[in-house]
Amino acid sequence: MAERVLVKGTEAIGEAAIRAGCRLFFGYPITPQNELPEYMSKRMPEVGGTFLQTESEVATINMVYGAACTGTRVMTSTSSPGFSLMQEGISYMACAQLPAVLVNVVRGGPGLGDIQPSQGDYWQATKGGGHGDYKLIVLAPSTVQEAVDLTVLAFDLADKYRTPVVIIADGVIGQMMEPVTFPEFRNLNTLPKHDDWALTGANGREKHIVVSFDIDPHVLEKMNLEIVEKLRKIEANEKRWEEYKLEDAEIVITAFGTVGRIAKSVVEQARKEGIKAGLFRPITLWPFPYERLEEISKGKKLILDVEMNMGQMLEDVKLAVKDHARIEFYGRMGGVVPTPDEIFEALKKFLNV
Amino acid sequence: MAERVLVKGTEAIGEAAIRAGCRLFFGYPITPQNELPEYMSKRMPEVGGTFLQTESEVATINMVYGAACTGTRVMTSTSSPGFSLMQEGISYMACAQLPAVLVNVVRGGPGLGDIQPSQGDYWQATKGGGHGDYKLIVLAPSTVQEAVDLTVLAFDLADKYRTPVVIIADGVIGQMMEPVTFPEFRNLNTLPKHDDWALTGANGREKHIVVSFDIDPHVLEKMNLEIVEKLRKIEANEKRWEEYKLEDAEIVITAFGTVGRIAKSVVEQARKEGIKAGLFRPITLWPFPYERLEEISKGKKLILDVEMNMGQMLEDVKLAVKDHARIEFYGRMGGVVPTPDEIFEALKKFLNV
Amino acid sequence: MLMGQILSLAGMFEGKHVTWMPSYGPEMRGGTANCTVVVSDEEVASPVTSQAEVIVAMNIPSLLKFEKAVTPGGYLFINQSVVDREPTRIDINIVKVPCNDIADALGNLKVANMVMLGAVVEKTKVVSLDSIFMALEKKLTGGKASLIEVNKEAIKKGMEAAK
Amino acid sequence: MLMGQILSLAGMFEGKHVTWMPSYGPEMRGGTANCTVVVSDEEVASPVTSQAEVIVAMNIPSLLKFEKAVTPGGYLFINQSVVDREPTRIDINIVKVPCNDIADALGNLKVANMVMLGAVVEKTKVVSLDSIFMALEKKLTGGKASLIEVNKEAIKKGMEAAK
Amino acid sequence: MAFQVILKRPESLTQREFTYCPGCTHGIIHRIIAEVIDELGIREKTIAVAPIGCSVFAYQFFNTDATVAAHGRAPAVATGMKRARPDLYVFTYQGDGDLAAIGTAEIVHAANRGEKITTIFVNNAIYGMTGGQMAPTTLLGMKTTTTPYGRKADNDGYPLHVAEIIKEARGVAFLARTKVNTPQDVQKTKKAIKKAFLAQIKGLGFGMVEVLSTCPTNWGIDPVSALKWLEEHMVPEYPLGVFVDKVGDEQ
Amino acid sequence: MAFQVILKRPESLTQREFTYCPGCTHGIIHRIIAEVIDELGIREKTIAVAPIGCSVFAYQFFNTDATVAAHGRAPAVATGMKRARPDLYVFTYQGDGDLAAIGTAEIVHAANRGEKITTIFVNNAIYGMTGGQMAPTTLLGMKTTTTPYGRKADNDGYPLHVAEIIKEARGVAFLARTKVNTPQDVQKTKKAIKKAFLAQIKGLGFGMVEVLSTCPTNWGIDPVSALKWLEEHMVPEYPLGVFVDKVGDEQ
Amino acid sequence: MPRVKGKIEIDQERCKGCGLCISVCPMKVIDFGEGFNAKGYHPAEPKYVEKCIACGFCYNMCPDVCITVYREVESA
Amino acid sequence: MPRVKGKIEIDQERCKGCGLCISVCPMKVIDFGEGFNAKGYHPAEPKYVEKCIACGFCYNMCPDVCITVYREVESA
Ligand SMILES: Cc1ncc(C[n+]2csc(CCOP(=O)(O)OP(=O)(O)O)c2C)c(N)n1
Ligand SMILES: Cc1ncc(C[n+]2csc(CCOP(=O)(O)OP(=O)(O)O)c2C)c(N)n1
Ligand code: SF4
Ligand code: SF4
Ligand code: SF4
Ligand code: SF4
Ligand code: SF4
Ligand code: SF4
Ligand SMILES: [Mg+2]
Ligand SMILES: [Mg+2]
Repeated sequence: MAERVLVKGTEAIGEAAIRAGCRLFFGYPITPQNELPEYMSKRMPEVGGTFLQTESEVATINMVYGAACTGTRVMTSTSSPGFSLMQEGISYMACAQLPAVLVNVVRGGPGLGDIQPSQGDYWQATKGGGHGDYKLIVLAPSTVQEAVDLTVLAFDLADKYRTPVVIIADGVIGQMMEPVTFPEFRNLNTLPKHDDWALTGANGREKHIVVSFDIDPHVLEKMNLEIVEKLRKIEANEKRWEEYKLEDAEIVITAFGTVGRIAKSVVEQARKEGIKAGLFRPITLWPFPYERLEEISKGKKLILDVEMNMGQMLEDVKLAVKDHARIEFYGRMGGVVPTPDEIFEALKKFLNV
Repeated sequence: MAERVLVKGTEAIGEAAIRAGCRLFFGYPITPQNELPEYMSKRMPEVGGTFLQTESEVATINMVYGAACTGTRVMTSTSSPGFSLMQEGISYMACAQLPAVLVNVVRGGPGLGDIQPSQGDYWQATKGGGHGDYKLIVLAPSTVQEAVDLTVLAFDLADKYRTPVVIIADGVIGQMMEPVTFPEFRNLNTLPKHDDWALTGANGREKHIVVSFDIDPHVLEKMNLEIVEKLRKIEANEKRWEEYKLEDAEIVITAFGTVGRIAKSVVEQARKEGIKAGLFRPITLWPFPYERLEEISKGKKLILDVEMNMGQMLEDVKLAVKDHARIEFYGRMGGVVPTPDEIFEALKKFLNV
Repeated sequence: MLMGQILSLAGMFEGKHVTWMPSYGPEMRGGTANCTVVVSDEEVASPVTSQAEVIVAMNIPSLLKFEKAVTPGGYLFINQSVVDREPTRIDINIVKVPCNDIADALGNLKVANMVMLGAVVEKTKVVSLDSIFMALEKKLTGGKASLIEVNKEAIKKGMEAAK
Repeated sequence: MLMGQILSLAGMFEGKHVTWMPSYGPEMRGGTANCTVVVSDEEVASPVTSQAEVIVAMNIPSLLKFEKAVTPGGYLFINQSVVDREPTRIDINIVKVPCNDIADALGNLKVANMVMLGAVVEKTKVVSLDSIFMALEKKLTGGKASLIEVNKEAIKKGMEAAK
Repeated sequence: MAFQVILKRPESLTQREFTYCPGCTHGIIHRIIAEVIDELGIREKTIAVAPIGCSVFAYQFFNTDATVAAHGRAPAVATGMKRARPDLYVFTYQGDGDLAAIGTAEIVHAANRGEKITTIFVNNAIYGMTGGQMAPTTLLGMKTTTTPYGRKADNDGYPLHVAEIIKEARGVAFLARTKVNTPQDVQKTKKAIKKAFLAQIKGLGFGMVEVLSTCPTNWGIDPVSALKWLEEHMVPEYPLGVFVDKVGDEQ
Repeated sequence: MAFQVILKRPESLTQREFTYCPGCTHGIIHRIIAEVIDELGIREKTIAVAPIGCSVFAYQFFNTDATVAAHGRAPAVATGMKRARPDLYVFTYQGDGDLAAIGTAEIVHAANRGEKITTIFVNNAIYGMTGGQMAPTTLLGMKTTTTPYGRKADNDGYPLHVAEIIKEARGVAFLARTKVNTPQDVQKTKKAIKKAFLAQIKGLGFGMVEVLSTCPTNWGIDPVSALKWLEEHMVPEYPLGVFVDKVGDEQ
Repeated sequence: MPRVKGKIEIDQERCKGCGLCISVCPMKVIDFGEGFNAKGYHPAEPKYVEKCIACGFCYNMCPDVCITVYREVESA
Repeated sequence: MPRVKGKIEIDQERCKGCGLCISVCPMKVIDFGEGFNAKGYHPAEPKYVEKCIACGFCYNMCPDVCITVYREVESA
């Protein structure tokens, strides 16, 4: 078995990307994810890859677009304001169906906000921050090991579905050190080549084009329908979530990422005090596991959604749960990380105990 | 009574803005809204205002930010890709609580897409295209007259709540000519001065600051809570919608903007054939009139949501309707405008008639 | 396009509900620039229609593109000077007007569209001639005011041609 | 911060669940840079805690900031060389270690934190000395390998001081 | 005696008809780029990056792999490609709205990095595609749809001298400004474009040619007059010349 | 005989302590800006636009109305303010990541429009705030957290010469590059800043001063050595000088 | 020096009748045709092709790449 | 020419002990103090203030605006 090592979340994502065969990283500094580009600036030359610090996030995403056009695995990382600047380019990539991995280590917002952990970009990531009809696969790790695993998965999903995949983390996941096991290095020759569409020189074949554009709305609609069909396929196959002590639970906490792991402590605490709590933690924020959550919610006393925002995933929870159970929300904003204690207090308040 | 004149939607919005006391327009060309900056470039010098063509949409939104800092009425206009580029700046404005009016004449997307009418930016406008916790007031006119009225309203709401207000239109509303009546010119001296916070020179008073930032998450959370409180107030007071022949309706079409008006023809057509249809048209896309739609939906045979996208407002319709009625969706994408006939056909298909 | 605006304006003066909706974008270079005018006594709902009661084809591409869109029993106006093809529909009223020739005779090729407008007004009576003239005066101002007369003349000739 | 990482590593070698979570950002300039280490036999859930069983205060600001966060019955370790104030809590175990003085005596002020680490290990037995030494060797490689001995020495002295 | 073809449509153009207005010199510039690609024998290793502007359709015209970059971002897209595949040749084709307004940062930094790409910058002093609005390169006094009273320095700023700015970036290996309003100038432009490609092929750095071009439609004059207008109005504001040449004259 | 104050904290600074690292010359530049504002008597009509960078807190330090612009967009924000309120004086304070990387387009176009604003551009060859990453102005060979092996032209590009680029913009009324590593240079910088403000006050156009500044923390040396390092390494790459001066010498 | 003898062909369906070729031909070889092409333009025609000196000016200035230029050579 | 007589004051609580003032003072008036201030720095002190010539160098180089410079004048 591979060695366990103690690493920071951001660096773990970087190393995982390299193991997944990524040899290209474009990025612009922004706290709290600087350790990732810094790691890449050191590591890429060691593995024959390229790290390029760009002039801005707008340039970054368009470099990622360009690299992805050639069918090469490529990634970037940023934090909230930078992710906003990427929205035009992301929309272009979604339409042109380009694979890439985009990391957003979310910080307190909106605006300049602060640099503390937050989940305020859930809407932006899942409901389309850019213009037009599209969805990105959005993965939310809650441990450093999961960050590693989801990074590898992100590259594979990106290639499989020809789509940008977002890894959404926050300062906790990004800054925290935990022991992890890295996967083996992927043999670069085994990576998908995308020979059927990638721009690699029209050498002995018809020219390829990669565009997010057609002047004729009927043709554009067809492109759109193709994308929608792909999205339906992803919805059918790629929903991921964790269920924790739900078997006998009367109360379900819904939470993702960092809060998902904090909520586990709350579940323990609650059970110690005789409250049968469990956790439903979506791992794919899009596609959101609506059906499973609906099923689970039936007959429950309370669904307590906890997030580090004003209640963003809450809308998806509501869409899933409908009228099947009472839904309450507890949130902290602006970069404040809730402690298990305060969540438990909130839970008790909602239960009147 | 004021004279009725025949004008294009984009120009009508421009003239309405001027009548509402706006004397500053920043914009970057993009089809299909060019007539609005072009109108402003001609009209602003006539009324002693300023029109500035900017170097990009990123610059635009930051100029709007700067102008708004001084408490001056200011507006911009763009179309989908340009709106994506504004997301960082919009998030800053939302956090700094700056009033301004932003017009998005949506075109087919995602990506470069095309320049035909679309409603593909509903999510972006209502769920936060930018990072962090915020909401903008989003107004969706369905006639040129309504575009005029909502433009004036937009400025007033922006000032009242210190928030950017979005007017979301499309190529149909923007390019169409209809007779309208313009309101009187607002006396500039009666406009809100924002003496309590605007940056106008610390002349004989304490300095003012306008920021979207605090390094301390607890302070930032307080800023966030202030905004959330404001948003709740807006939700309580500013929901607007149109109900059309709903009194005896068994079928409710939900649609906004251009599709909202097309749907009226469908309602007529349906009624001619004995189908009791009605229309629920949200005018404020945010705050969305959930409660009223929920009320209306109870006991209905069918809610048919029609949009020029893959089903974006549909999520809000579902959040409102829950399990009260069957919901179906009919959409066109990529810039295709559905005709009344095809919508009616879709309706009949869903009803099995 | 101007034809459509004048018609809309005229409709407006008569207190009707009108919308004028152009096609835009690169089609403008393609030669089939067109607009849709709805004039109605009821509130106008859809400014876009797949069918229209009256369609005007000033050139061949437009004929090819829009002929099928005339509602049965509706009108198809054809600029005979340019369109040398026969329409294929038989369930509609076809009105051929040699607009360019008439305009040429008036010494200004640019008023061909006004000739057609005259023909449309004559046949469909959608608005009155007075309203059309009012609209024309409203639209042609400043340096263009001198053109009002020849435009009026063209409209009248068009009406005659369509009688 | 290094102290925390060594502790985490040592915990990992013992097969425990560990997390190391730093504070980051401008606080680093404020002088209260700190980190939270959780070493546990169970799966580690929350890496952020409002309370901790063991807290180390290397300077006055840290003492002021974190003293209240020690769980009742927990440990508060104080760097006596720098902190000349008395803690106010009475429901916790207070261990004072003159880290800087001891480190100074070893000829390297920088190992003050290792002195403290030794004290923590001695008192809490959270991990074994062997694991700590293994972690140290893992962490100090290359040019820094020469520092292993003095660090080990410091840890041992710290353990003694805390006995 | 027999006739032999001496000049004909280059291989590196597809058969598609250009979508440009009659007499628009975009078409000339396309053709000479295609000729250069033919002559250098790099068609099968080349990627074209079209901009957003009238030449958005360039992705259909060049018979090479191609994409369309977001407005102004072609140099970033090309950078991404070149870093991913240093063995390929990448060029961007950009208008003055695209490159000199929204894309200012991307072109300056691609040049400064010495990115091994080639940029053809078509300066027609206007936004063609969107209907004739002011560009950063619009001349003072010039009427456009957003300067209905003529461009005024005080409100609208000055014509932007792109080549002069780019020359200050240390990564530039070739940089020239040319025009295409006479057959001789077309040939000179072609030579410059070739050097801009050679700068890339030889790995010397960034190559760019700013080409003064016409927009008869939005200038509101006929195509032949447009050639003259270019000479009389644009050349005085935008002096021709070679600003940087590290390629040398061997070829 | 008695002692009279001849130099003391200017009115245009608030009482807040700077958040800068010990010996960081950001503080010196703040003080001389405040002195200039005092001397020109415009404190009550001035708006400061702070950037994102170590000087993000400048909005708290200047005793004027103030905001923080999005990273790199200070010139756009200042433009919006100035157009809204031409009677006020607006200045931006920007770092080299802010102005020379992400904000390239905004500064070039503000300069080119001759926007009547003043920009103080602090070039410390590094991203201070975010922990010492490479800036466009980082010197070749210099180690930063994102150039762990030293900046290499081939991968990372060249030090960007901002003043030289900006001088090509026709709307510039005053432009100079100075340094603040000696008391004499601090005085020269102050004079330049004053002129950059006068360019605005007199309505002549855009005024900017590029100031070579230190970052002891991220350069990894002590504050006094940093002054020397600036002299020995930065000055050769970034020659001092007045590039544009339409203000004249009357003041 | 004997005058070079040339010949040109114009793809009239591609031609947009811009007249640039006409304006630069030193020998006045080209003029607009009478008819319209499918696009509705009067295409250029090599009316006096015998005067052509194969200078290539027309080819160089044609924005729509409609022109092929030939030159007389000793037959092989 | 009689030497100008000066005096400086340093706000030691603001001082961050960077030493820039010390490095530029031509008269070696300033040196670090022994103690720490609340921020934990050894603040600069005008130890030999009698040597001060009010040249203002220290003021000019102090990044934290801690220094006030005085000059001796004829009393009014
Ligand atoms: C982000 C964004 N903003 C604006 C546009 C609209 N737009 C399309 S082309 C263009 C300008 C084209 O002008 P130029 O680059 O000069 O090219 P030309 O058409 O003159 O060749 C603009 C502003 C867009 N597509 N995307
Ligand atoms: C859009 C965006 N990208 C990145 C950042 C992160 N960021 C903050 S400051 C900074 C660089 C600051 O460097 P510089 O401008 O040189 O100022 P200095 O700190 O050196 O004075 C960056 C990249 C941000 N806040 N916003
Ligand atoms: S609009 Fe101008 S630039 Fe565009 S194709 Fe027509 S002439 Fe050429
Ligand atoms: S990091 Fe550098 S620039 Fe920032 S305050 Fe510290 S020394 Fe100054
Ligand atoms: S080749 Fe020369 S001479 Fe012959 S037609 Fe063309 S321009 Fe005229
Ligand atoms: S230059 Fe080409 S397109 Fe123009 S008229 Fe001549 S052949 Fe036709
Ligand atoms: S004023 Fe001059 S002499 Fe006096 S302490 Fe300061 S630097 Fe030294
Ligand atoms: S320059 Fe200022 S901060 Fe630095 S040591 Fe001297 S007084 Fe203190
Ligand atoms: Mg152009
Ligand atoms: Mg810097």
